[in-house]
Amino acid sequence: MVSPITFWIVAGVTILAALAVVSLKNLIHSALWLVAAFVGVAATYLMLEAEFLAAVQVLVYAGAISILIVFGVMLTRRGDIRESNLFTRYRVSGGVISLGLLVVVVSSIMKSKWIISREIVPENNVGLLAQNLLGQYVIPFEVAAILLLVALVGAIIIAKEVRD
Amino acid sequence: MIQFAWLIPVLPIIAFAVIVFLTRRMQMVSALTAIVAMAGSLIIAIGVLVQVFSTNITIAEPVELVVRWLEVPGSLLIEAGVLIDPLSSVMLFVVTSIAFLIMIYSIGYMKGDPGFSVFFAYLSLFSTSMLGLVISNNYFLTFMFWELVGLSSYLLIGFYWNKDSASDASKKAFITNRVGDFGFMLGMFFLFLLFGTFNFQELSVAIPAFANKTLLTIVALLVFVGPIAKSAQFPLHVWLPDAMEGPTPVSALIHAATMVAAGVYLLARGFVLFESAKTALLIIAIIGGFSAVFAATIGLVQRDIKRILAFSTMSQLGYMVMAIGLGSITAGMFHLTTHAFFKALLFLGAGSVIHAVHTQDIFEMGGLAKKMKTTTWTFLIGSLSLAGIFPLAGFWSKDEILVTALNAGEIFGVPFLGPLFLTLGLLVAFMTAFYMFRLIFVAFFGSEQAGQEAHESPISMTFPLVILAVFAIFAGFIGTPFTDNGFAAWVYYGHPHLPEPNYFIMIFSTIVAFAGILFAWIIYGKKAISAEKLAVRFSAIHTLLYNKYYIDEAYQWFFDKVFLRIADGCRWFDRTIVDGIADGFGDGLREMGARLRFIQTGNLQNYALVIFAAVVIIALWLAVPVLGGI
Amino acid sequence: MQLQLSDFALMMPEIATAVLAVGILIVGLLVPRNQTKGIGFLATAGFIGILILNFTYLGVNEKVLGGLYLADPFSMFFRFLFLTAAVVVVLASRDYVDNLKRNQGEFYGLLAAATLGMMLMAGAGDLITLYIGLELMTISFIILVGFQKTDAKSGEAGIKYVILGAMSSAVLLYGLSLVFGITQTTIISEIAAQITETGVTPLLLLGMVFLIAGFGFKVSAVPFHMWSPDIYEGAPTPTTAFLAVASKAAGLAAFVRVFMIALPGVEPFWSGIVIVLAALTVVIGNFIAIPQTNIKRMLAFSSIAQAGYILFGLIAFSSLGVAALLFYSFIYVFSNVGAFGVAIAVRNATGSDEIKDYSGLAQTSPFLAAIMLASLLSLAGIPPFAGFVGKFYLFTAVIDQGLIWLAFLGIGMSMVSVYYYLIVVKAMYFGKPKENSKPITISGSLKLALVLCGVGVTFLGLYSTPLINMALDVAQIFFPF
Amino acid sequence: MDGFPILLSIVLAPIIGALIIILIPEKDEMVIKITAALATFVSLVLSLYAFITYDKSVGGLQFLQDFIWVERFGINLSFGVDGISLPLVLLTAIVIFTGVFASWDMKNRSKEFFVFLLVLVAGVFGVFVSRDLFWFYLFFEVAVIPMYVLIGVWGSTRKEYAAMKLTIYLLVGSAFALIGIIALYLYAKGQLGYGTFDIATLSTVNFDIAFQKFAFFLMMIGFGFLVPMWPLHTWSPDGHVAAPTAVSMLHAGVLMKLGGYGLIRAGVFLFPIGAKFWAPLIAVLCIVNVVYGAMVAMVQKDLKFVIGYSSVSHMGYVLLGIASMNYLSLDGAVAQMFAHGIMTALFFALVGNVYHKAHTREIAAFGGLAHQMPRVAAGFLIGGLASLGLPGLNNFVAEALIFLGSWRVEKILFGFLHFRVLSILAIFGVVVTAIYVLRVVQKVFFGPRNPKWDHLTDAKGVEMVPIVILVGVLLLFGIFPSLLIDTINVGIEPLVAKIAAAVEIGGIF
Amino acid sequence: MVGLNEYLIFAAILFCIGLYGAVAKKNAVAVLMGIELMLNSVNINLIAFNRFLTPSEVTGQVFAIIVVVVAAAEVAVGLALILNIYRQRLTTDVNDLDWLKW
Repeated sequence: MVSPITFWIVAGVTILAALAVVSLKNLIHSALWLVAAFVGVAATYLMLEAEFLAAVQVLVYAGAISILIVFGVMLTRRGDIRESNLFTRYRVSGGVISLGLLVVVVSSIMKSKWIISREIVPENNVGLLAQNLLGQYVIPFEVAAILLLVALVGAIIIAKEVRD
Repeated sequence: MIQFAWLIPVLPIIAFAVIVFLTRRMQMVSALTAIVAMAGSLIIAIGVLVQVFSTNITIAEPVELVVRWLEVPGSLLIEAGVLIDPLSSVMLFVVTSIAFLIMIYSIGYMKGDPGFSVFFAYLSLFSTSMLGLVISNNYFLTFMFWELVGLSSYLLIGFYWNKDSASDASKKAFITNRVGDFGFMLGMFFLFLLFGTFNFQELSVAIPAFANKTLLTIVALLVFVGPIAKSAQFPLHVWLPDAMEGPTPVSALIHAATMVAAGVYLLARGFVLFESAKTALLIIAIIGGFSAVFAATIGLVQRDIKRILAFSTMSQLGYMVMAIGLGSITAGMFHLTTHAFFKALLFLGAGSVIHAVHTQDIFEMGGLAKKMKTTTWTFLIGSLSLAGIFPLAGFWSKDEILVTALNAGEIFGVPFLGPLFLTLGLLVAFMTAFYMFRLIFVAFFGSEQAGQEAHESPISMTFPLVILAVFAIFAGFIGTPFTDNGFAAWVYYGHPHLPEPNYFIMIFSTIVAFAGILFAWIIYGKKAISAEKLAVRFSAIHTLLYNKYYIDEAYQWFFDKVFLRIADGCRWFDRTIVDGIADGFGDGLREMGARLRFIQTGNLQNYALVIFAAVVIIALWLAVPVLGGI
Repeated sequence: MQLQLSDFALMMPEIATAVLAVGILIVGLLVPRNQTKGIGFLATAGFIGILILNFTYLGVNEKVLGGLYLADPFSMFFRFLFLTAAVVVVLASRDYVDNLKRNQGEFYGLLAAATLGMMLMAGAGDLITLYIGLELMTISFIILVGFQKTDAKSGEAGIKYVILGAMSSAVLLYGLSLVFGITQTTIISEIAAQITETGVTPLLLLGMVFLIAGFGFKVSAVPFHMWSPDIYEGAPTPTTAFLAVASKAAGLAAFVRVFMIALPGVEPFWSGIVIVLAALTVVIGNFIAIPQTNIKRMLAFSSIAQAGYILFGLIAFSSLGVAALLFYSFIYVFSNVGAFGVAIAVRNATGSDEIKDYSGLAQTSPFLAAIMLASLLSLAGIPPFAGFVGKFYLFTAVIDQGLIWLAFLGIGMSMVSVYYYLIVVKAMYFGKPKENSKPITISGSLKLALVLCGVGVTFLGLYSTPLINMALDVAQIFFPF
Repeated sequence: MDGFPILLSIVLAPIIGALIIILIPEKDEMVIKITAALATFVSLVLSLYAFITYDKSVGGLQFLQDFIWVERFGINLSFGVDGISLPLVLLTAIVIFTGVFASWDMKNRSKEFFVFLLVLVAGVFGVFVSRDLFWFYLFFEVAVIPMYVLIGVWGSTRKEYAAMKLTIYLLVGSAFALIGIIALYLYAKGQLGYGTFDIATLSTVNFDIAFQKFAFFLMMIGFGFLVPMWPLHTWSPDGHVAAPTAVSMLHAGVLMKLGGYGLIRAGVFLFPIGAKFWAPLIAVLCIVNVVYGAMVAMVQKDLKFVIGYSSVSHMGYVLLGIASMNYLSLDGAVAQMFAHGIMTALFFALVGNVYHKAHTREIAAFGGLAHQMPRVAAGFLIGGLASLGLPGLNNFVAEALIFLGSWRVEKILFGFLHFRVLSILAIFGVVVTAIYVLRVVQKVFFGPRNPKWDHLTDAKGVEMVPIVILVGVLLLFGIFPSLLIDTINVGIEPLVAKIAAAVEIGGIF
Repeated sequence: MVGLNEYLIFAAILFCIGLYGAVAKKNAVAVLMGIELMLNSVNINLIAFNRFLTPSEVTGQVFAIIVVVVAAAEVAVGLALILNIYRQRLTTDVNDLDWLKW
């Protein structure tokens, strides 16, 4: 099990990174901090002994998604990049509602009691995952493939420039 | 013949249908159809009359012929039935005979009118209604025909409907009668409620046994509202003078001889009810007496020949009503019979005059006696009969009413009533004689008017005059105090009261009548006293009388200023309040929609906020009872 | 646990649809641009074939992979619904697709993919399958909504849908994760048993609230409905039609499945919330529809209101209620596609979606006006059209639960809805056609779709027996006693 | 004709007619009209046949037909008529048949017109012949929407407003009835163990008092909208005025009767105790209808508004008959529905004729019209006389029965208001009716010839068909009322037995 | 000792921060970033539950993988749409997207 200090450091950094994402005015900075937050999440997965997920996280999110986002930022750049990520008029009301939600969720969590399993994580975690994905959960897995295909086709259709 | 009695009202309606659907374009055929049908009814009526008097049919033991007309099991049975007794058979004879004569008269009078055929159709319709009213054996059927005579009257008064005055008058007549029918209907319903039947015979058994006299009085008075309107008694008399807008034969038949007498007939027919409620009877007598005087005073100053006769009719009807109110259907019905003949005669005479001079104002006539001999003589006979001059028909019947009036004190147990009603009667007799002879002196014997080309009417018009004059002279002999087994022995309530000759009244009433004639002669014949000066001298009274006590104006005011305003208020309320609330509700909903649409701001973050706010709110809502607060 | 050959047999409709979707995408790439007519026929034929295939599953009640996937009457009924909707929408979109310059194959392929997603939602036996089905459907729809690239409204609708859709799926997902955590299973039928064991905890209720929000978003229940008017208005009309009927029905299928099977234990908690949501939905939807001038936007608000009515069936929490819900969802396909189909035709002819441009339609194109009339009356719940019978069953179900006030509210709001539907009728029948306006010509397949819808709403209105019997049978699986 | 589905054919004939008309090209107007006339003629003949061959000695529901429909809900498509519905079926058939002829001059979009008209009438027929409450309700609503289109397209005078108002009012009313029907169904299901909408079966269920009060209230409001009961009535004058001739005829002549019929069938018959509880309220409101309706009619300026408000007034009598709840009054109520239907159809046919030619209905604009249109005048006069309850015409019998029935009620409302006072006011309504009817007749038809209207031609040829038939019916049943009343008696008898058996409870007041 | 609740709270905080970003930022790309944070927090939830409650199974992880796939797809489509709208209106400000309203 992970020591509390590690957890708090990882969690603290991740939260700070996330806060930076939403508070900075420069979209590029936000995007970079987002990568940091994703890495923090990957670290959390590691603490939870989900190594494969951590790898996926880094690869897909920190890699692919971040690149996509930067890509998007580049494409949509207009005006001053330093003023590219401003707040809307929901700055306060959005905050209140987010905080309210947080209070509700956290207070519910605090009232929960869990029967923590004493079992340990099996050695062949990744193998088990593979078996599950291609066995019991083959339907979602296959559908996910179709979903990606659809998303791909869709992204192409929509993003492709119309030349008439 | 009695088994064919039902044909009496049916024949005219067949004539009506034939004229309306087939012969409308053939005027003479239409007239003949109507007259032949009427003649058939007359013959049957005579046959019935003869049979009734030759066999032992009395009012207490009549003959009834019925068929089922409308039935609601266990609740209601209304029969279409005929009731033949001396009362109805006499009335049938009177109606059929006068209707027959008036139809003949109308051939001449209506000649050339575009509505000739329709006129005869209407007359036939009227005859059916009137005869049905007379012959029916229950209140319900009577009521139906009662309304139908109202309809015929409406149609005939409004015969010249392109004249506004005529259509106004017809409407007024119908509506006034409707008010009366309203009361009649209530009374009739009460009878049904109390006794479960409309049948005259069954009621005549049941009513005397009924204990609650107060209730009976109310019922009787309600029923009496019908006759008040139909027989033009105060205060529902306003329609009758206006009804003179109709063609003169109509005035003669409907508004003098028969229909207006229906009220009196109903009082006689339903007498058991009134007899059982003495208070009601007294009120009837008072209204009758009052109307008699009231109408007579108005008649004194009118200028229109038909209006004078109309007020005279009203006055005489008051006489009859008073007689019945004083407990004598014999007197009432007797006067009804004689009055029918001589008043029809007078109206037809008036019609003959109008036909000749084309005016109705008696002061525009004059010297007609020389040009229209038959008319003058018959008119004179009628007037004398009406004035009650011995030995004409009117004398005997009026005499019987006065005798009844004298005995009024005994009936009600109030001694002074006798002299009171007698005085009323004599006063009316005086005024009657006065205004009739005022008419005669002015119209027939006055100075000739320049440029008037009056000449005698055709034979079809004078023939009925002569026949009616004969009746006006001799009809009274069936009921003189010296006649055995006469009218009083046939038409009576309870036991026959054969009248004793009362010479005091005979003489006194004759004196009063002659006084009236003399007075009229002094003013209008000899012109010893100037009528104009009198009118100026008593201008207030004269104006009041000439304007019929302003009762029409009062009603008109009530209708225009109260009734229509209420109606207008209702309309306003309906459109503004009732509809306004409904429309306002609809508008409110629409308005709400128009405002609510702005929650859809188009901003997606706003939408997202709403979603999450809702989540928080729902969670808090659940948290309150479940978590005991967060 | 492995997939058996027999499991394939049980999932043939889904597999066929997946094949159809991918196949159309491929064919679309291969076929030259000017010979794309065949793709429409292929899609139609494919959907009809699968529809027929689906009928062979009548009465089948089997589990696949130990309950991860269910081939039961409920999923069969919804497949029937989705495929019917797909067939009529494909037919109705003919005129729209013909006007597209490119990507015609992709349109049909995405339609098929969305259908596949819906089928998975209806048939899902576990939360993961349910979620992936939902996302497949959502993403397909996002693309379909933003399909009209040259139309700024379509693009805007696409962005709104993708962002709000992702947020709602995040909410749903959070709820699913909580439910999974509390019960340690994703299999829907096992969740209920777990809940009876552990009892109701605050976190479970919170999860339930998140699920309500997530599903409420899909069925567009107030206040999670905000997206739908904008998206309905902006999206190409055939997409809107499919979105309104099928996506809503799929959300409903998942909603019913999860709440009836997994969460009956917390029914006392969610029923109150759903009652309030349903009431709000009916009221708000109908009210805001009144002032609308754009027919698609009006129909969007009307379809929000319809969702409220459908939720009545869930509230009733009885086999009658579920049957009524199923019945209403089904006839709603015909009512709505009929209305949207006419909107497609009018849009193609006049380029406008404004109600005032329907003026005189009854004189220029009496057929279109008649179909519109029947569809709108069915939506309003006026006999002899099917909407009436549907509402009748729904109200019966809620009154049976003693919720008479809710029935009153529902009927009262139906009257409000009559008002705004009649505004369209007024334009079509009372209005004068514009000068020299010609009868609108429509393709044979759109005509066929409209005839199907017209016949559907009329026939099911007069003779609802087969469908309601089927729905009652399906409802048995929730209330077997 | 044993086994021939008479009632089904009565309902289907107009629908088939409508379907045929859809197939006829719009330009063949004459063919369309003849088809419509034939379709309604079939219904008329069958209705007459049913009316004549109905076995009064057996009574009850006859010409039964049953088709199982939604078995699991207990919905059956079942037809049958008894003494209450049979006259109303006949009424509908007469009014629509004459209505088709009254719209013979329809030129504008006549194809659609007749399609909607026939659908409308099929709905009305369906209501009267249904024995199943579900179909009863369904048919009723079928009748509403065609009305909207018919008024909105072919109407006049604020037609769009009136059409919308009418539709919404009728639907709101029916909403109450629908809730009532569903509640009734569920209650009965609880008692019987199975669901059914069959009225006869439902009438055997013992509804407890609280439920009866509740359910009858719903029915009262629901059908009260249709009748229309004050203050739910404002749709009807507006609707009458705006509607084209045939629709006015059908609307005032038949559609309003659905309310009275429903109140009797689904109200009094099923919930006698509830009816007793609410009857005083109905009684008070119906008097408002009668007197207030007549008063408002008095000051109207538009001919059709007069008739519209007169309908409000006259339907008050129907309500009075129902509120009085005895044999005579209920008999009268049904008879009045029939009589008023015929009478008001006649009125609207005539007004339509005048309006079509003169293009105005303003009373003040007319005068002396009988010169130019004597037949119309005669017809109008007869209608007016029927309206004011003249003996010899059908309405008199009906009104008399209602009055006689209500007169018998010995109830005291509010602790001081005797029921008979209401009867007296109702009877007084007849006087007011006479006033406004005769005023209108006089103002429009009597008086000197007005050369302005010399171009108007009298009714002739096809136009005479409605006038002759309707006047004939008024006279026939007016002179021989037992032809009608005997049939109604048979229908009312079980109803009265039911009322008599119901527990006596205090009324609302 | 770090328990399950700590992980859950951590995830909840992350979720709310993501939410705040999604509702309070003008730039559509930033909004997408916020959504990604929300989805990530769900994954933490799933994996934490998996780890603490049923360590011998991998259901939670399977779920998380699916979520990752979906997130990727959503971002791809979302960015394509943003690109499209940028071409038309030259803006990525979500507040400007209000042609469809009322």
